[in-house]
Amino acid sequence: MGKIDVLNGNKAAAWGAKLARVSLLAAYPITPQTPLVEYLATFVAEGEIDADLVEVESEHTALSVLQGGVFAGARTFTGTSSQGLALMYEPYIRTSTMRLPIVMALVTREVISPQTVWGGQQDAVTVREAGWIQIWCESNQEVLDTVVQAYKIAENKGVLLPVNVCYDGFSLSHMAERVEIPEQEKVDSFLPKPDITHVKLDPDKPMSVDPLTAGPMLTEFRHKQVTAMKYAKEVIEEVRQEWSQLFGRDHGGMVDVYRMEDADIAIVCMGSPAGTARVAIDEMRELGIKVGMVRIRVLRPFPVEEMQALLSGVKAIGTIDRNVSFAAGYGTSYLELRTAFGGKRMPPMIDFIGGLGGSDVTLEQIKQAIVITQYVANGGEYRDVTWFGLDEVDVDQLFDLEDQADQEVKEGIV
Amino acid sequence: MSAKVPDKLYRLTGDDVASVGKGLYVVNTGLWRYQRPVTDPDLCKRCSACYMYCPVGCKLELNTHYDTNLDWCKGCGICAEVCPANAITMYEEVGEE
Amino acid sequence: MESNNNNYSTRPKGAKATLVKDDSFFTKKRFGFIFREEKKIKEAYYDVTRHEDLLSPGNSACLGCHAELALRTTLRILGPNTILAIPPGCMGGIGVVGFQGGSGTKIPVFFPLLDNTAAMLAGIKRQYQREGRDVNVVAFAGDGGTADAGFQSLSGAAERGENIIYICYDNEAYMNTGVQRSGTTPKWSWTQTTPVGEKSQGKSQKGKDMPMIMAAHNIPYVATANPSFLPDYIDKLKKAMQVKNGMSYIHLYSGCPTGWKFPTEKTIEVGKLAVETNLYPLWECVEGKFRMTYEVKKRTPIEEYTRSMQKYAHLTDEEIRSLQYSVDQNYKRLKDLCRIT
Amino acid sequence: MKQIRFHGRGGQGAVMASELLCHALVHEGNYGQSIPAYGFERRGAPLEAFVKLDSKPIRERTQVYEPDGIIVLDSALIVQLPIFNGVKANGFAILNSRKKMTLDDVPENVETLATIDAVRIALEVFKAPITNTILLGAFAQATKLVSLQSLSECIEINFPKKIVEKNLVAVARGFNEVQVVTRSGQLQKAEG
Repeated sequence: MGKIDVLNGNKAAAWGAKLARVSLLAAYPITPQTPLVEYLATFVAEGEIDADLVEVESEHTALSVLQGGVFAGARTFTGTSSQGLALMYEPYIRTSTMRLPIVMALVTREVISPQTVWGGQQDAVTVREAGWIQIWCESNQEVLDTVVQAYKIAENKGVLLPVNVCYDGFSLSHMAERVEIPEQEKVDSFLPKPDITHVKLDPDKPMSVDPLTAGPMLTEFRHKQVTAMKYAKEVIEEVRQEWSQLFGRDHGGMVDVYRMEDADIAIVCMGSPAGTARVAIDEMRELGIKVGMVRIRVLRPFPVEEMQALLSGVKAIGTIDRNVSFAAGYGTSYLELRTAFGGKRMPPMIDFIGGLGGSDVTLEQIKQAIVITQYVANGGEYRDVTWFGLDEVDVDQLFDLEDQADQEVKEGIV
Repeated sequence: MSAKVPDKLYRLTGDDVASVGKGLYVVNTGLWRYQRPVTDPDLCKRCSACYMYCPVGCKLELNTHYDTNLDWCKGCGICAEVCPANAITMYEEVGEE
Repeated sequence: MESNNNNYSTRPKGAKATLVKDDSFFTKKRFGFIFREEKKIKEAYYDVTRHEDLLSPGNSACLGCHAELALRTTLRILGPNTILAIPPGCMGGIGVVGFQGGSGTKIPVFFPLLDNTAAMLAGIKRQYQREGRDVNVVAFAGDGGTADAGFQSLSGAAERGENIIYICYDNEAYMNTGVQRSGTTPKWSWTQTTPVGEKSQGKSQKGKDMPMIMAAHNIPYVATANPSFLPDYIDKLKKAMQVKNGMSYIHLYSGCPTGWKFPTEKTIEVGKLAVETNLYPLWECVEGKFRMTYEVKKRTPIEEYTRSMQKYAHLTDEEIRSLQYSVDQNYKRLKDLCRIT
Repeated sequence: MKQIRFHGRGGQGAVMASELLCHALVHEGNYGQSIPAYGFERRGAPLEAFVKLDSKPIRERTQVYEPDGIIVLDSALIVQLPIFNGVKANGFAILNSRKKMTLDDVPENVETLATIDAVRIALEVFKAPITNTILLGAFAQATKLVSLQSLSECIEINFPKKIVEKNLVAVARGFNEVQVVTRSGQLQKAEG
């Protein structure tokens, strides 16, 4: 049994890095990631992490310093948000093409404009084609555990890809809750020392890194990258098993499933709203709606097979997104799910967009989403995408209210 | 956990997972030359100026004088210019040996 | 020392001499300074030949490239215990990092991004320091990767005291992409993006004084150098290698026959003129103390320099006078700095 | 689940108090969530923080809209802000006030009213108006949702060494000196 403490998301991430025994840190403060930098600096100052902390002048440099460190064999950690991620974009892409197993906390936030510092998931979903593995957390315990797991996934010789541990800005980053901190010795037995040799700048064994590489070779490297991404799914599942055996905690693998065994309808979401969705599901089940949840834990690689297996049989799907995709005006999980089914027969699906710019995805909103999804499952027509706070959501019209059960469900929403 | 066996044959990149260079990449720059330096061993004072200032690094120190490795010499003419003894003359390449 | 090679250079049958000396500027031979420096050059020769040439013998640098000369010399002084960063620019473009699975050098070398060279080197150096290994961690970057896009990361690394050697070869424009203006392009230079025309006399702003800016970062060692003055440069490189308490920065003049438009065999001479006209004085700043490392006895008029290349061919007498004034002012300021520090 | 809203000013330690309360709850084997309101709070600006507490894990990831009670660190805020907004029926209010307040001064949904002159105590203990731990002591006395012992132990674990002792005094004085009244008519004396 580890130590029980109360940690906010940022501190949980810092603890994860400490337990992973990182040797090189570089980060630039940005809301809502800032406390993470302070916690790391404090850990280093007090000798609790034996690492170099490079106080960089930008996020671009933060990630670049880490890349250099990996070239010399270091295990590295950083974190950022929003505009910081945008500034980091140039080295960010390269981290995955150079196959550098860097782990980075991505404290998700809106991107400007409009000028904002508040939560949202737009920053992370925007970079989902940059070749990083993206793991999304629901609780601070999951943040801590996932940072450690991420190194095991990233440094696997068949993967060698960078990992973003995404957790919602403020909703998790600034919210403190009970977290169990695993013992260092146990983590050490789980996570061996890094052994990164595929790109190594060492005068004893010279090689050049990233020489000019034209079409035919580049095609092979790109294919290897995609293969590694696919293989990561297996590794994520293995790491999940190993973690749960060692530490007795299971946050899910590619997806995290809640009450889906007998579900008629499914809510699909990502990040912190999933926690609220659990409460909503419990309450709506009390009222007779058989609803379950599939939480997208890993957005990249996308859990295509898992989604098909879990969702083909339900009568309707409601996705809840704290982000938008400009492809067709839906949220990202809606769009990704459509792609996952790839034109195969799939249940009717509707999307709900909310929680932008730091607003909550409230319990009421999720309950509304469940009722509307149930309505669609029953053959009802409803708009494809509902923007909470923008679209009028009138659940009254969904009920004819002759039925006692209907009456109860309606009252259950508000 | 071991590395995944690739499902394609990677003819050009083999086992490398990222673009790296092993072994020397050499451009056949001897072909670039339209003029070549010729050193007069009698005039050469072995001061090494041509050796030092040759951008291509293709000068050779011999017992008698500094000569040029024509495999790489691009024929810029710097050696002829810097030679304080006027021992190097540039001649046009006329395409015969 | 290289072994004997059978492919000695002999005069092809019937070939005529190509560089015939006469009195016109472009062909006149004026290398008296090599006589004066003969002894120093021989000493430098022994320094240089201590290590083999670590750069691939064949790369795609233009004929008469000052920077290729500088890089070859640099690596032979630094030796094999070196990690080299070559950001995008001429040296990257010619294949120093390599091409299609081959390396352009015999030491570890890599492409950083144009704008993160100093940052990546900092990461490498920090990790090796942790492991207790002393490795030369060196950037050889162009003016774009140094003074423009790369400046933020360079400035940050200098301020943090990263123990790296940063060498900027300044050919005064983006040469790899075909001669576009950069932050160090001097006033009145022709480039593709500062063309000369009815309403333009080339670049209308002065270039930024990169070595002075780096000296203002209070790093332990800053120097200007010029591959035409190799003994001086080699000296400075050795000093830079000794620095263990922060960054060393060397700003290298780098003549470009292609972009500045002068004959390829004149590279060394153009570089020499830059120093002899006081346009590009050779100095160093050690822990804040400025010192001239090459005293010009009698400065050559700037006109000789501007006339030596096409990029200044359009200058009027008035503009040359104004240029002369600013050269003299800069030189005076530098001398004053040497005196007061 | 119980939900609590803190009202304070930037620099008064409302966020610290909410985290300490959370620590104490977890210390007792319960679950807690501490949520600072997210904005640009600078020193002196009014701000809110929230605590949720339960005997089972708290999965909800939202702010608090209808608290079971409020804790107000700064007496001026009582008149400056609509601090009772959203407070549930049978709620509680733990107020820092020099003025003796009665149930007539607060809305009807406040069942339990606790007042304490925390500034006077703070000036005696800290020589500065730091009221957060005093109010937590008062909260423990008035609601019994957390024990004084847990609060004290968590102060020892989590606070920097040099301020532990004074805060232990402060939390105990809050616990002992608070005046608690309830709608059911009883005046509860501090138990001492």
